[in-house]
Amino acid sequence: MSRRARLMLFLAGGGGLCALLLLGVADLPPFGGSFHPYRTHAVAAAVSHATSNVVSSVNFDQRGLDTLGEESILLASVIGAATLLRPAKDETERAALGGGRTLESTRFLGYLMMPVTLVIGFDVIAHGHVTPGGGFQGGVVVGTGIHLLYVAGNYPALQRARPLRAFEWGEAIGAGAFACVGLAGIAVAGAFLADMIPTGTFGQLFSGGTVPLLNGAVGVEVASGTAVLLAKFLEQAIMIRPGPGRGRR
Amino acid sequence: MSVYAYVVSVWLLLVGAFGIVRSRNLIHAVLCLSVSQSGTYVLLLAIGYQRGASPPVFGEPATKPTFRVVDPVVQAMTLTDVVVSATVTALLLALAVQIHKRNGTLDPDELRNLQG
Amino acid sequence: MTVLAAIMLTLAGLGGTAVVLTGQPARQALAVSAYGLVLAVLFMVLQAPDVALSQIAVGTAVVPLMVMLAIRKVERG
Amino acid sequence: MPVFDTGVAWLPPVALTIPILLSAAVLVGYRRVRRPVVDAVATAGAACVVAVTAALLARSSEGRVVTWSAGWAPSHGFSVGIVLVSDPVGDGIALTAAVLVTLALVFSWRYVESAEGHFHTLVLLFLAGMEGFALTGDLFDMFVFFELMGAAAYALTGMKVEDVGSLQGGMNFGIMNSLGAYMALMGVGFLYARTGNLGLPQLGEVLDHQPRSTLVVAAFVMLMAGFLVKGAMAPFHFWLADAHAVAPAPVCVLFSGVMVPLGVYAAFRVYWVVFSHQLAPGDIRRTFVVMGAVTAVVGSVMCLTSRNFKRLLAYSTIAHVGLFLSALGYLTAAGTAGALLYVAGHAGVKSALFLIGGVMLARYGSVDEIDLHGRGRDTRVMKWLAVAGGLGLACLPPFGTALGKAISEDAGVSAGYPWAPALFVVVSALTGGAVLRATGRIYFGMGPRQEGAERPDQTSGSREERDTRPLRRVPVTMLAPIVVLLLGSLAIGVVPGVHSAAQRAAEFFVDGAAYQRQALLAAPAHVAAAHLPEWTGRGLALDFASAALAVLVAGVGLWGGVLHERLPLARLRRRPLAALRAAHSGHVGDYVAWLLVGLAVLGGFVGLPHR
Repeated sequence: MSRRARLMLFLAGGGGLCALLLLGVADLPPFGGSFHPYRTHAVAAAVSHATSNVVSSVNFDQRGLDTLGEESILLASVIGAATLLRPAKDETERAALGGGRTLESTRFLGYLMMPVTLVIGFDVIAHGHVTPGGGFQGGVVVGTGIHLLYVAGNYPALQRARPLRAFEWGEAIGAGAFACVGLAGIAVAGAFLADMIPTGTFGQLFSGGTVPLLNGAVGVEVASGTAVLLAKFLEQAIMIRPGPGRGRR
Repeated sequence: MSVYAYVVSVWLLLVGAFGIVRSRNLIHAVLCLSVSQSGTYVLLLAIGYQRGASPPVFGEPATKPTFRVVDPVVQAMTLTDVVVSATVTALLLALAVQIHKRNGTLDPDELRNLQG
Repeated sequence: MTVLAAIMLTLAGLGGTAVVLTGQPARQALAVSAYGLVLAVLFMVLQAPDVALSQIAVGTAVVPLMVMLAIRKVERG
Repeated sequence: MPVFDTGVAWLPPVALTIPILLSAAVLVGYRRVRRPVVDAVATAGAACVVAVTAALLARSSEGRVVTWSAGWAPSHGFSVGIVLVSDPVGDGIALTAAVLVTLALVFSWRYVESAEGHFHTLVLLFLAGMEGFALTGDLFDMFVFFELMGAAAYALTGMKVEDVGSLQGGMNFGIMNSLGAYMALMGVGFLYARTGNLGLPQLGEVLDHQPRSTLVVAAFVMLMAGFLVKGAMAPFHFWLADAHAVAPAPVCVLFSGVMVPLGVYAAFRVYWVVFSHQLAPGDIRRTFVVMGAVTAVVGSVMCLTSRNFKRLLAYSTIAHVGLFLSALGYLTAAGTAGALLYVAGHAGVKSALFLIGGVMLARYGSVDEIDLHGRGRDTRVMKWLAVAGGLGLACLPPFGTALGKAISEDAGVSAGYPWAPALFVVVSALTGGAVLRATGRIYFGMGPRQEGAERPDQTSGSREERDTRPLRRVPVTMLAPIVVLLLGSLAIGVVPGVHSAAQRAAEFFVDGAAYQRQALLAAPAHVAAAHLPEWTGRGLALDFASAALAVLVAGVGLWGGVLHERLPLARLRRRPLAALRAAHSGHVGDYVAWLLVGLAVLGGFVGLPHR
């Protein structure tokens, strides 16, 4: 199809769909209104299980199954991307060059920022059930923070600080732990992913029953997954070149 | 104003699709896909918004729970959605990198491996 | 509050359009990052700090980083 | 308030957790153990899921099994949790998925060699996605598991990173499915805003008591975008041929056998439970019957004109999905029962054929019918298995496909579509005939040898990367799954009781109100008695007719070259054919444009009469 024909086809279809959607959204409850039946029940449920971040309560307790699926998506995507970014049969990995070309100030910034970022990340994970944030947000920060070593220009140090296999395990163990807590719920409380341990006091660090556990599992998985993902893209951009020889499998 | 947020979300969905249709670069197409998806974030959060309500997080130490908070359920859904977006984008970018390696181009108009 | 929401919604609409209209690969990572930031602010305005946090982490850092690396790989081989 | 559930309510979550747990285990261990151990663990895991879903199916045929995840059963008429509702149709699909994954993994023992542990991880996560999608009764949960299937599937499609087609196929698949999924999520948002609920039974209950509105029409159309892109309805089907033709053969088995039918399943599941009171049945019937017929015709024509064996099979999947869509679209229990039997029979036959294609690629390094002329003559078993597969696809009794087709035809006639039998016969004859033609050429050396002049506008499959080292002989682990699949398809037509079970399952499926009552109020299920006859004289006659026609089609394809050039008819139809083929361009921008056109048309069909 020519570009022009494609565009015309798009405009015809898009116009029709747009009309339907606009007619549809005109029927939606007005923006900012107070019709939120699920909200009321979800807040009550979160309070009853002493989880002061209601979003975390929905994510890990009330609708924990969604999050199990979500973590599986993450696992599948990271493993999928890692598989796709493996060196092909006709490519070789060349050794990475260390340092040398980075500005001293940038390097200093990288070294300084990394521990700070990691601490922030862990804090966001640990308080996920009481304050905004959680395993996902903190995990991404941690997984990205490790890569500040690259900003610091120290790729070899990054490779040492980032044992890829360990991260692959971390990812698998995080996902597996989530699933295991779910199964334990069946054994202990008769329902999958049931909140089966004492819920603690509302608003304290130790509260929310299984929520912090699942939150932690997600944190481990996401941090490892992000690290693997960025590592694979870095590897492609820096190390893998077309060339003779056998690729690493 | 009462439907403006929804109209923006519809706009984002369609403009992203438009971007894919006229894209000359698959990396760009993948980003357009994520723009389409951001329409769903805007829609979901707009649905859950309530004027004058506070975030559904009571903090540490906790403030007194109230029902006058914005809808936490759509926020949980959007969180899942953000994760999905990031991971699918990563996957598709990986595919794009490999496609470029094998074809020397990312222009869909020039990729001719799957016709008929 | 409503005015702020309206402004951020408009910015989000424009930002998404900008990403779509950015043709040159070199600018795409930047456009995505900026758009991610606009969305994060919008989410704050809509009282969704959890979502805003993950949007900042993902939308302004990880995804643009991956895009940058992918583009670098594609351009330099 | 977790309550101790007696009975089998724990089975559905376990069915979807086993593969997740095992995929994690494979990922941790695969570098430390030898390959056969990984194979054994993954296959055993899938076999466990077979056992769990079979147990579930045995239970749910007496009444739906309702599970409230995390124990959040409704209190004061509202639940904040996710409900899993497994009825015989959902369980049947879950079981089919588990069986196909098990067989695909057995086939892969000696087949897939690159990306070792990662392949198993991805296949298991794919299985988890299918189980979750089939068993859940929650709309947002459906979106999550839809995406899980997707993420694993895109990666599996593009796994052969040396193959240009495979990468582009994965990309097209990924963009189309994701876009469809995001549109579906918008539909979920619309319904949530309207009702404040996400569970299917709750949504249905609320909507049943609300006046009709355009918002609900828009929500329905957006949901269909997700489900019917996956279900490959024309004009959303383009990605399918790209992805199926290039993915490793065992993965194609899962795509064609169960993932695509799952999309159709979801479309009708939400229709029956959520929308059946809001949308006029007449409009829905017309929409699906027409679109199904168009899909079936497009698929079978493209199938007939393909020379790439795997792409040919992919197009035949599109054609058959069109038939399933029509049969379900009659909106009767009989049509649904016919579709169920047809889907099950088709899963066996089509999967076997894809595996035969995989063996072909492994042995000869090509799947191009013209290229491989006579190459398979020395095989002793494989050629007859291919013939059996072709005849099964053409609905030769007593294959399950034939039984499903006969019942669907009758249902079509009683729903007021006297042309339905003609459509079913022609489509199954064309697709079966195409397979028989390719089989005749490749395995029996029939027809004149053509010099392999490749046309630029066609994907021949002669350059596809192998999945494995060239094989000298076919190992038993590759042969056995093919035989089992074909026997399974036969069993569906032959074993007494399957037919009446399908009818009962269909009665459950089309009773949305009972679904709501049983999920929300724990009302006992009403099990309907089977009343449709099994094999009828007319059904058998039409089945034999389609099989005979298929042989004729194959014969014309093999020897009719001369005839083909002389007939004025052939010249007449060349131009539309070229246009149809040009539409299947492999260009993702085209596909997105078609998606929007399709949705606009769908919106017109469903929404206009209603306004």
